[in-house]
Amino acid sequence: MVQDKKYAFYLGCIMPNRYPAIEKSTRYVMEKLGYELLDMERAACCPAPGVLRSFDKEDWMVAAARNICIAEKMDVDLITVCNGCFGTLQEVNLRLHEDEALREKVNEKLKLLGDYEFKATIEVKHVAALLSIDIGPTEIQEHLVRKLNATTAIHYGCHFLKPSHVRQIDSPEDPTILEDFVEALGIKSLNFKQKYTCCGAGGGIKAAYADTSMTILSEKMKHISEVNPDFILDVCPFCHLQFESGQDWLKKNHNINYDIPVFHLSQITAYCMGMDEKYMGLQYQNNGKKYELTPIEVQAND
Amino acid sequence: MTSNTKSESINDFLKEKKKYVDISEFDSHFFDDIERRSKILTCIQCGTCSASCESGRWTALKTRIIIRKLILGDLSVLKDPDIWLCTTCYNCYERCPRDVRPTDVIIELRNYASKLGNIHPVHRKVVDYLKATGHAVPINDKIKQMRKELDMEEIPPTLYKFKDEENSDLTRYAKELFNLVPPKGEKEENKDTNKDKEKKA
Amino acid sequence: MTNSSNANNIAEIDQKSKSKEKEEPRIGVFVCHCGHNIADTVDVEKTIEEIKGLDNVVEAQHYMFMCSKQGIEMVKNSIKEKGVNRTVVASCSVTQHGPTFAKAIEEEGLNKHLHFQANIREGCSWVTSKKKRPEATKKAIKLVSGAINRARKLEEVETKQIATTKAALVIGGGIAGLRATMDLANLGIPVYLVERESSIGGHMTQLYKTFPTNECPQCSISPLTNGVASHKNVTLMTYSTVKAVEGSLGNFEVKIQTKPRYVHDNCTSCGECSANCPVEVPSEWDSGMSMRKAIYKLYPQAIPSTYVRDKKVCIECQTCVNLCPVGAVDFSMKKKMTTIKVGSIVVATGYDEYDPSEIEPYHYGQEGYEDIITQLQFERMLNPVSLTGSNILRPSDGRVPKRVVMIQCVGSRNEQVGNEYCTGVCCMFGNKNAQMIKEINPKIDVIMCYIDMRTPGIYYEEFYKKSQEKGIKFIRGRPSEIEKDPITGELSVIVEDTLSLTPMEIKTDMIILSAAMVPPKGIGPLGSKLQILRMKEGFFKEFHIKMNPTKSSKDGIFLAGAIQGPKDITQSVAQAGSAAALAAAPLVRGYIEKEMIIPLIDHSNCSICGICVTACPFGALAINDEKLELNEVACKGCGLCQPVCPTAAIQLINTREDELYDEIVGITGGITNV
Amino acid sequence: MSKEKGKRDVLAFMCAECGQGAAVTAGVARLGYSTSIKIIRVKCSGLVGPIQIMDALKNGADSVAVIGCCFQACHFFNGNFLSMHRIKLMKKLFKEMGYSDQMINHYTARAAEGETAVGDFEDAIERLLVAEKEGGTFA
Ligand SMILES: Cc1cc2nc3c(=O)[nH]c(=O)nc-3n(C[C@H](O)[C@H](O)[C@H](O)COP(=O)(O)OP(=O)(O)OC[C@H]3O[C@@H](n4cnc5c(N)ncnc54)[C@H](O)[C@@H]3O)c2cc1C
Ligand SMILES: Cc1cc2nc3c(=O)[nH]c(=O)nc-3n(C[C@H](O)[C@H](O)[C@H](O)COP(=O)(O)OP(=O)(O)OC[C@H]3O[C@@H](n4cnc5c(N)ncnc54)[C@H](O)[C@@H]3O)c2cc1C
Ligand code: SF4
Ligand code: SF4
Ligand code: SF4
Ligand code: SF4
Ligand code: SF4
Ligand code: SF4
Ligand code: SF4
Ligand code: SF4
Repeated sequence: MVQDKKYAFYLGCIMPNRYPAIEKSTRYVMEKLGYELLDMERAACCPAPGVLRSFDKEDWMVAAARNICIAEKMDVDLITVCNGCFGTLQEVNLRLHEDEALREKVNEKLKLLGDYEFKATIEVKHVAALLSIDIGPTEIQEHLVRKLNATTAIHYGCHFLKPSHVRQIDSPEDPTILEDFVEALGIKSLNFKQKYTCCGAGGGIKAAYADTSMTILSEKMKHISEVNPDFILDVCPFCHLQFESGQDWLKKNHNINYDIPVFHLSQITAYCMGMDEKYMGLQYQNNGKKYELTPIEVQAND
Repeated sequence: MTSNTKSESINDFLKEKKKYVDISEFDSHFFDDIERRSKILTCIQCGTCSASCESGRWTALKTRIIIRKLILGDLSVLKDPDIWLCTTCYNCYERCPRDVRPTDVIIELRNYASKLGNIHPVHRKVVDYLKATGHAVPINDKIKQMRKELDMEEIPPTLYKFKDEENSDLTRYAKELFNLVPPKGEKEENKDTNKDKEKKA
Repeated sequence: MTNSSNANNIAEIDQKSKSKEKEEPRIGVFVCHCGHNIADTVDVEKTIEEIKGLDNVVEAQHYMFMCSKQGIEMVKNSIKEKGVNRTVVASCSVTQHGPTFAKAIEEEGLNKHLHFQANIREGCSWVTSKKKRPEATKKAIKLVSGAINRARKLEEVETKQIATTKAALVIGGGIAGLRATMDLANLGIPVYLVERESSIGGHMTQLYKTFPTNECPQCSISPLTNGVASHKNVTLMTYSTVKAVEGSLGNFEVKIQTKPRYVHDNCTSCGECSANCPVEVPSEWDSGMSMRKAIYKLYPQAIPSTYVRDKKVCIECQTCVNLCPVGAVDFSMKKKMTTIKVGSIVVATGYDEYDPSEIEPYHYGQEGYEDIITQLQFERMLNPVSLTGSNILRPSDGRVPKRVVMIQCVGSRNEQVGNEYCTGVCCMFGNKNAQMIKEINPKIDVIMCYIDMRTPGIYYEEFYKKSQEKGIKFIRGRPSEIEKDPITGELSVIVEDTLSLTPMEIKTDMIILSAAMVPPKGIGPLGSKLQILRMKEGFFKEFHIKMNPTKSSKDGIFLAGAIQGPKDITQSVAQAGSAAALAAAPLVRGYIEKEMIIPLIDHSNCSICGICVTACPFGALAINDEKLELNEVACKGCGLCQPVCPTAAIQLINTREDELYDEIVGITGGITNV
Repeated sequence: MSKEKGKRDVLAFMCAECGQGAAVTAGVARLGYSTSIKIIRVKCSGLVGPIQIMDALKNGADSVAVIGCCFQACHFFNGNFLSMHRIKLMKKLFKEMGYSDQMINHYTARAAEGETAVGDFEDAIERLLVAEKEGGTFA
């Protein structure tokens, strides 16, 4: 049995190395909710399900299994904050749980990387699923210090819900879990065109075919701007990066200034649970500098 | 080849012009294991995948066409840059009425293409980062500063932090994983690594 | 060497079960040369030598052509002269001359099942090279020894004549059920027609026009509905369902429950009650495209024309009771149960339209997507008495649409929803309704998104051509999603025109989904009451897809119309005629004949575990009053029940486990004499 | 302990419908096959139970093949399926008990195509050879 109320905190790449504020917020939220986050020493890239899986699926699987092994040794479930990491780790974990022959093969190669053996003992979780399903909109109310009077454009991203028969979290066509959750924080979720399409970052195209990636993002931004939200809300640092860098790109190359701030679900939740605004990292966002948070304080009910 | 007969030369000339595609040049067994995994042969060319594809709306990527070519055994798809335009968004995968799982097919194809050395230079760089730091997106000074300002550990406790240990995990990681086949130009090495791979398999 | 304890058990049972006629077996063995056919490869004389001395063998001979007159005489003589009571002929296959020798011994007064055929031609000489004569001979000896061992315990099997009840039941009053009813009734057979709804006619009466002639369906079906209702041989039981079925071919007993209509048959259909009833609800029959009252008739021409009160929505204001000029309304009516006896059953319970709300990207049935409807809803919209008065109007705001997009293959050809099959009818009704739009309002732009256009057969491709001529646009591609613009509220269909490799967003005012035909609700329980098998798609399974598509898995029960898989009206009617003919045959003849190749049950050993009951594919076994019972008529003698029984209590006659054991032993050469 | 070539006994239980039909067609077409094959005719492949299979093996048969109609074409609906599953299960048991699972096999055949039956026979013999090599036979 893995231990309760403790998680191995899987950082990945983009969150710690580009958006430390998301990491900070996640730690804050989890601690306030009474969870202990344990550091996963020597964890590496998940590795990314789009780009690195494309070169060698087997190595991709081995590298992912290595990360999971680190959490297995700690005897706790693993939690991630990124869709990409979740996509890789959850899928590999599931496949290695189900397929013994594959597990053997992977373990063979794992030996070359150090003292690692995949034992199939833990689960992989996404923080967004933990918040919106396990804790849920009702219970989170009890932990709120303030609500936020704001509107948002929610971006689920792809790998959080799809492939749905592997993830089994919510419908990929009409999901509602995040809408229900942010409503509990006082935030109104806006419906916009092509809401569930990809941000255009994944699959290695952001790196190699930036033009296409930016075109997809631009259409997305167009639809988002049509409903004029206060901010964009995502559950993945890579989408986060895409929305941020995409707006910069539009500004630089086409002189289009959307200036819509981007938040990860952890950041907003942490703020509503009382984290100091300065840790949200708004100050580092080109698009967020002008944004004023409009909190409504709530009575703490201990 | 200086001793070409006339008929040979005219054939060469006409072949370049290519009136018909000669289907016997295709290798319909090359993708047998893709077939095993995703049963592409049952695709009905309905276009649900290509209509679902956000990337395909802007580019020449048509999953449907890729699958069509695969069924015929047209290996040109391996050199086709289109297969690298998929964002792995899984829309097609979710909606295909025949359960073909086009996203998996594309990943599989990319694996094959990689084995032939068909990898974008930028992607090679990503792998270089990974091997040097354990991260596809490594940390930099600006972020270190940012982390300090946020009252966080300057360097997160990931592989990178332990890179200087003796016989470090990172060295082994870099040695064992993602050894890409070099680009076409470096033919000699290319062959060697291929052989290595074969031996391993 | 006691090899199988089980075999011993069985031997004991054997003793018990046939102690009545314990006659010593006297086996006559005859090996055929078949000219050179057998004798060139198998040493016939040697074979005879080897088996001659086996227990109970009182006659062993070989002959050039056993099937010749002389050969047959040899067999007959052995019975007459040597008292042979079991025969083994080692020659050709059982299909070729098995019956010849069976008939011969029958002529000598033996039961024909006491003959056993050993196949040493197709099974030995013809498949072995002449060079391998010794091996072939050895093999033949083994096969003949096995046959002798098997013959030793053969028992007589009787043939029974079973009288049939001259009456038939038809379940389902759609076009298929009506046709079958009419055909049976016209043959002079009394027919009970059981229909779940309050009136007959089924889906056909819901249609606006029927392809390929675009005729009025009401006009073509009403001679049948009226004809059935007034036929002297027909008992019409509407608002009724089958509750229990017992028996088998020739003699079924069926319990039928009839729901109360709360209106007696003396209703004159004047409509007074309905006109004044204060309760209005959407009409199910009109797929919600019109309203009906709490006391109502499905549609104006409905048969029977007696009104029905919907108890669930009625507020019991008594208006109808008071207004009815003939006092037909009666709230005290109760449901009633009728038991009928019939000889055969025709199942014609039709289909349901697939509910597309399962296909999430299409958003059918969701709030804000009212302008997405199904083809059946559209048929009802075109109905002259519908809410729109036969005009083509968007359900959301009643405006005339500028463009209508049809999506084909919704819920068909889709593994995700578990329906792999092509409905086969929707391409045609899609074309029909597209043409209807163009006929009613040629200004409306009609686009049909399809994967493949399936219009096979006479007049059908012509029908498709007619659509093309009317200017309907065809896009070859399956839409990936339907989207509603959150700001403008406009619907758009995302599709790739695969023929021109063009991804498209088609903005449209209205969308019609060509939903699949699926098995009707409640068909599972009906199937288990009838004890007939279903396909994985849920429809009732035909006996043989090519050779007997009309019979069900059970003798005496036949299938007609869309219940055996999606069909159009033409096909439904054709199958109904076939079902009626098959159902009538045993009733007209008056009896059925059956060889009793059935399992014998040793009740003292049966633990009533019921495993055999589930193994039997024909529903021939049942446990009643803590006793396993076999329906001899339903049993087809397949023996599937035999190997599953943990106590070997159920054994197929002449194929019992001890008999098989003997044959095995004979062949393997372990022991030849038991 | 394998027997001499050609002296093996492979008992083929064949259903009276497609199985038997295919065997007869093979004979009529004079398709040759090993004399090891000995056919026992049963009404349906689903009638052959573990007892018959074990009886055969215990009494000297080297291998057993149960041959029915093609799936979807069983004359008793699912007899062939039952049989296939039964044999799958028995194969598992055999393996667990340390015997080769190649001695018992389930096949289908088509009445009109004798080749299908002969193919089944040949496969059964091939598998028997494998079983003998593995050393997991009864003999
Ligand atoms: C939108 C649409 C348009 C179509 N247009 C055409 C067309 O133009 N031309 C054409 O040829 N075909 C058309 N068809 C097909 C046509 O509707 C069918 O072929 C035909 O109705 C099948 O008749 P049926 O008697 O088998 O079934 P049904 O018409 O479904 O009749 C079955 C009857 O059985 C009853 N029933 C069901 N279950 C039970 C039960 N358990 N107990 C008692 N009774 C029960 C039902 O109430 C019903 O009355 C169309 C189909 C659709 C969906
Ligand atoms: C290449 C091909 C492959 C097919 N494959 C399949 C398949 O796999 N599955 C399937 O379901 N269907 C298949 N079919 C269709 C199938 O052949 C027909 O559905 C079926 O044979 C029709 O049977 P029938 O009795 O109506 O006609 P026929 O088989 O044509 O029989 C008509 C008989 O009437 C005789 N006859 C004709 N005129 C006269 C006369 N004036 N007087 C007396 N006798 C006459 C003819 O000699 C013939 O014996 C196939 C058809 C073709 C062409
Ligand atoms: S960043 Fe985009 S592509 Fe990467 S995991 Fe998140 S949603 Fe998927
Ligand atoms: S959605 Fe599936 S069946 Fe349709 S074209 Fe794409 S891969 Fe083929
Ligand atoms: S997974 Fe790739 S191919 Fe499929 S829809 Fe998304 S981007 Fe297109
Ligand atoms: S119930 Fe009475 S009032 Fe109503 S239609 Fe019949 S006869 Fe008329
Ligand atoms: S009693 Fe019921 S059915 Fe009769 S008029 Fe009143 S509401 Fe209508
Ligand atoms: S008939 Fe046409 S619309 Fe219907 S399932 Fe078949 S192909 Fe699709
Ligand atoms: S022999 Fe077949 S039909 Fe008869 S009871 Fe047994 S399983 Fe049922
Ligand atoms: S399986 Fe055997 S013991 Fe069980 S009910 Fe049937 S006959 Fe009796």
